[in-house]
Amino acid sequence: MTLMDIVWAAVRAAAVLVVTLGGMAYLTLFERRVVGFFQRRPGPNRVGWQGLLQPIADAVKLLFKQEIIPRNADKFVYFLAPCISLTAAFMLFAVIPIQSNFAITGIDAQTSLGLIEDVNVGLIYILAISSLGTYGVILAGWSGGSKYSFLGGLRSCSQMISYELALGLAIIPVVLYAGTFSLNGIVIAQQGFFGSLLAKPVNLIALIPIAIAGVTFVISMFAETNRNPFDLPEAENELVAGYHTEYSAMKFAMFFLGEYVSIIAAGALAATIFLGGWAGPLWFGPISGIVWFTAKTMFFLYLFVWVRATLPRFRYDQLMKFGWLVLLPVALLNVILMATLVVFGIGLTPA
Amino acid sequence: MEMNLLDLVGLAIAFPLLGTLILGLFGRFMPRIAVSIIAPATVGLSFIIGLITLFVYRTDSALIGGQPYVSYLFTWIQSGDFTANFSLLIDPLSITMMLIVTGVSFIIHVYSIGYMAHDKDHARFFAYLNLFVGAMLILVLASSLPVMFIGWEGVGLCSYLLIGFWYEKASANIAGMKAFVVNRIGDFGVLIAMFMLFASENFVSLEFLDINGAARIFGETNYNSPFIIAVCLFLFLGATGKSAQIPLYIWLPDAMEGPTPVSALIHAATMVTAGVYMLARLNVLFSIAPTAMLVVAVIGCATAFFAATIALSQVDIKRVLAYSTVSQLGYMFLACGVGAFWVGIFHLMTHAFFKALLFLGAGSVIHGMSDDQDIRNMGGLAKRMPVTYWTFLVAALAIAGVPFFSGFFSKDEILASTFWFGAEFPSGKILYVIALITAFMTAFYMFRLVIRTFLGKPVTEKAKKAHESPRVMTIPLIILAVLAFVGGYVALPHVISGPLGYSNPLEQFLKPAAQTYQISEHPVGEAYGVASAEYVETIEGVSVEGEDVIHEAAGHGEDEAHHPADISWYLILASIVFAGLGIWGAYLYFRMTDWAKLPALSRLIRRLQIVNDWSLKKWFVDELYQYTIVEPGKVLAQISLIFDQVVVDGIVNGTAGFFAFVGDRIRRFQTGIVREYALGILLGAVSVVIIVFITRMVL
Amino acid sequence: MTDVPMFYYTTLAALLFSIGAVGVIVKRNPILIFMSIELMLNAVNLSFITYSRYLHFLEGQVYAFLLITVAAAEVAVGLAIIVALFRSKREVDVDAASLMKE
Amino acid sequence: MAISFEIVFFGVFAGIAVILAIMMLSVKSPVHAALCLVGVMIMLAILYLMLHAYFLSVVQIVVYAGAVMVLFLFVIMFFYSPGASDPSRMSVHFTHIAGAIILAVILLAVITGSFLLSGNVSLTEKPSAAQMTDIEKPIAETSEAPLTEETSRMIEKQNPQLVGRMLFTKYLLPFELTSLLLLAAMVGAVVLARRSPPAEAGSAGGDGND
Repeated sequence: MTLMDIVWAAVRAAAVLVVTLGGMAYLTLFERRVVGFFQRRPGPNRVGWQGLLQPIADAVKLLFKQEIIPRNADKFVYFLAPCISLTAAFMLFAVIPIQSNFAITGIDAQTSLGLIEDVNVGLIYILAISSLGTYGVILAGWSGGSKYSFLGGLRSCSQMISYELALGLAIIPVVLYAGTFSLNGIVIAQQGFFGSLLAKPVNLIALIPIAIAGVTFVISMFAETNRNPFDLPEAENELVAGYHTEYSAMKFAMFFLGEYVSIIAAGALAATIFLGGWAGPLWFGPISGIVWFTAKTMFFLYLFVWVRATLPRFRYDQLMKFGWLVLLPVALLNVILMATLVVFGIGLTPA
Repeated sequence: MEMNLLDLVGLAIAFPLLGTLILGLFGRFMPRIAVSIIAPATVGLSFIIGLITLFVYRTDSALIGGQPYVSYLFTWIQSGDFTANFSLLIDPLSITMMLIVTGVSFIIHVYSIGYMAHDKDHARFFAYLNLFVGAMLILVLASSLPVMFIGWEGVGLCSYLLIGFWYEKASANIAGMKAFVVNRIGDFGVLIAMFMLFASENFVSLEFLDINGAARIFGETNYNSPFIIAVCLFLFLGATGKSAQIPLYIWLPDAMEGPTPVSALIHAATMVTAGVYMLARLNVLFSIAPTAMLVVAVIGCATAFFAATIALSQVDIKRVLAYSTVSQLGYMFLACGVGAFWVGIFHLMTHAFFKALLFLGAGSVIHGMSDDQDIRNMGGLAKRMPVTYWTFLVAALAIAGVPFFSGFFSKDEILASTFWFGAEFPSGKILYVIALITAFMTAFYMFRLVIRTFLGKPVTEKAKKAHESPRVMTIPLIILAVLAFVGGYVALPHVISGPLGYSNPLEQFLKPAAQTYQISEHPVGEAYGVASAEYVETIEGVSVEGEDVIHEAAGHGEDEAHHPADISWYLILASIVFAGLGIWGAYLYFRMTDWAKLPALSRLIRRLQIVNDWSLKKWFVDELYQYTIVEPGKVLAQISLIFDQVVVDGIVNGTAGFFAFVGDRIRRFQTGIVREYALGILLGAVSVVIIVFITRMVL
Repeated sequence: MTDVPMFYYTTLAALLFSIGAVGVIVKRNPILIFMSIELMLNAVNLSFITYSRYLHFLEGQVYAFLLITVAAAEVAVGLAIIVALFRSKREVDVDAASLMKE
Repeated sequence: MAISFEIVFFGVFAGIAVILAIMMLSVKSPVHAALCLVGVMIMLAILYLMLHAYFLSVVQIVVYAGAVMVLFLFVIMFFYSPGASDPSRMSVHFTHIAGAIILAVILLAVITGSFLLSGNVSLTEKPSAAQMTDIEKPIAETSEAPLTEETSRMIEKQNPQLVGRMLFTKYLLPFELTSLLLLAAMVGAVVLARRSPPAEAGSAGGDGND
């Protein structure tokens, strides 16, 4: 490891940060416009052309808003919580591959976009970081010193922990299929799927558990990111505003940021794991990977907004029952199904 | 292993023990008649097996080559290189003893049916009695010292159980304990001797045949060595305990507390003969220790004399007989001590007959007198109990040594052996003189007893109402009377049998097993400082003929054939005269009350009365023991008690107190505070690691 | 590529372990004691993994994995006990829970 | 030669870990203490990465930071509101702390000493055959040349597979026993932490326990 490595890694990280922040900002606009479209209203269209400067205006507004810190808050934790939320969301990007030959550093021909080299633990890393995201929620809920926010935090936290299990299990069939935890490896494995289908048509069966896993994964991701229809922590009619009730101004913005960053990350992950990530049927130069990846991610982001606009919120007990009694068993059986297929030689056997 | 008919002998032990088991476990639920059949039947079967054994052994000598036969039963102890087999030795000596034991015991069993007819515990009694016989058979049939010791202890246990049979009687309990304790002292001697033999390199095993065989070789180089003398004296200590010799005779007279058949069994056939038997069994061992033999002879002679003096004045019919037993046993030891082992066994046999007869007769008298045992209350019983009287008279004549009765032959043989012993060893003549005086006293006290009991006029109402015993008791008396009369004819003196052309069958039979072995370089005479030309000749003659380095030179018995016949006749005459004098003296004593009217005599009688009193008090030996041994023992026990309470208990309680104190202190560490426990764990772990370091560095 | 000496890692493990041990002894709050124990366990894990790396001994990682699992089980039960303790005593102090003393 | 970045990184992370560990014992609020511990664990996870134990590093975060410490925080947050500090903290006597620190120093000396005595292995030394892992052996046997950096990197990339293979072959029994232990602990925790006897729970309704 040389100084150059570190500098390049920092540069990469910064690039990702900038791109993601920008993307996140415009995701808010995107969401509001799409939801408005669903609800047959224009949405924000006054600031800039078609409201394109709206996110900047929001940011400025949030930055200059008065900060209100509750008197009996635990200040250190109170400040820490939004940081954790945002950091954890950003850290997800560390292992998501954007290009097959992501040549920014010029050192590793094949590398993921992130600090961690592609060492075959990418998926578990995702799980680890998303479990760290829990801290932001629970600490935010507690540190405000308010019962409402604490309850919201507890709810949100237990919801995240519950759905983390289903999330983890949903990934397993893909890992079984690809034979690696590496996200890049998974993408490559998916590239070879159609080729293996020609040689072995029976491999088509493997799509069944993979599809189930995809659905489970996406549902879990909805819950993990506290998105509709699982946005219980923010059920205004019950809990005022959930775990960030006591937050305002920039710190609230950070939660907001964190949520949207994690939505983007979730979309990117789903695109990588189930839709082939940077791989695509057409190759048009060095940027084709980024294009394909962005397109697939956008699809999932649209899905997020779409669902939010159409589905009502779950009741809390329904949410828990669904997580533990439906999603988890389905994911578990799915793992068994995939494992059986792998044992019988169906699917892509890793090299 | 090939079975031999002689292996049947194990059954002889098994039957009485089986009887014990049956009677002991189920006896109390059985009808009286069943008990009365089972108990004698088991002993009777043993006796039959004894007869078979004798027959097989005599006729089938080709099979076993006339050698002792060892019947292996099982391995008893197997520990390291030490092995103790439970096996039985069959040779003339054990067969003779077995027949005596089972025969007399059988008769006593039968007699007991009548005697114990009214006792509520008769099943228990017969169980003990059977156990007694079984133990005695183990004792006499054992092929090794450890196995013999089982029987040795067994009879000791049974004597305790039987003497204390009427456990409601305090005196019976005390007598039982006395017998047991005194016996234990003797047992200690046997054990020590056994350990010494085991520890010695020269004695490879504790089998009798091996001991005797090893003794022959050992005697070659270590004739009369201190080791052998010590072993023999320890063994003899055991013998004095079992066979009631000085100084351990005191339990036997007290053993009269038991039922009379028990007295008969202990005194006549079993238990007390164990010591004599052991000496005869280990004859070679004793033969190579002449000093020990001399001690045996002197003790035997002294006991014979001493007990006879006590018997002179006793008024309890059974006590007279008890001291007479002690006295007669003394004779037997005298015989063994002078080297005439077979004579000792011979006297043992005749004594078994007439002493059993005497005790059973006495039992019959006591039965007839309604349990009164004082001869001063009797008199004139001859008319009321004729069978008892006549049989008792036969026994009295036998023990007194009247010619043609069995006791005469055996006692005469002892006296003759002692005389010839004295002939070689001048100061040994004292033994002969004392033995002769004892013979006189024997005749005296026996006839004093007969006269006071059966003759004259009844003194009390009880004596007048006395009645003859039932047939189950009188028939054994008659059988024993016949035996007491003819028992001596199996071994007539050479002076008589020689001219008759009639060899001495018992001696011939016993000779291989019980005779004096002599070492070629050390004839008996030399050991006593007398070199007999005759001996040397004999020995040399044998050594030419024999092939062994060790020569089985002629014992005293065989020597007697070479003794001049006239001296032998004189000896016989002497014993007859002393017996006759004793009987006459008894008659005079009986008439003394008439003469007491003469003043000169009355003064003499009064002076004699002191002696009589001393004799009646048994020379205050019990008192002597009381003050010299028992009382100091009690003081010692008191000291031990204080020691135990102060020091031993102090140590124990102190230890407990110490730990209670330490525990109380340590308890304070058990605060219940988890953190402090954690600290303890941590400190422990750290010290373990440090200790490991230090050891690593040091090593 | 210069490697970090193994001694650095082991010293770090020892340091963390010692700090954890101090926590166990000094703290009276069972939760903090528990956390100190977790710290000690982590220190042990670190030494396992250090050895695994430097001795080319993959078992070290396996042990560490098992240790983490066992620690998780331990925490579940331990925290349940603490909750139960709190319910019965209304305060969280291990010294108050010295029932064994009597 | 200049200090390598690895040593710098080690120094930074280890230093943070130690500081956080000490803070864990010194901060007032239990929640802060728990957060310090989380920090220590994350630092350790990074150190695991430096030790090429990638799988363990991630497991450390998933299990310890993601599950165990969240559970701790749950419990702590039930007991302490934000402003509160550990009430039992004040009553700890100074001498106890001093004694404990002395003990800690001794312990540190002992452990470090034992580590030193048991030898220091440098990574630049090539492993002997006995030291090689099962995966390295065949590679070392087939190729004459010593393990190149690239092959060892390749092997390291297989880390989760290697650990997994070992867990499911050689250490299957301990692994299964651990799962059994987890089950037992789960049942035990549920039983211990249950609010009250079932009779009362029935009246409280089902939603109370969610």
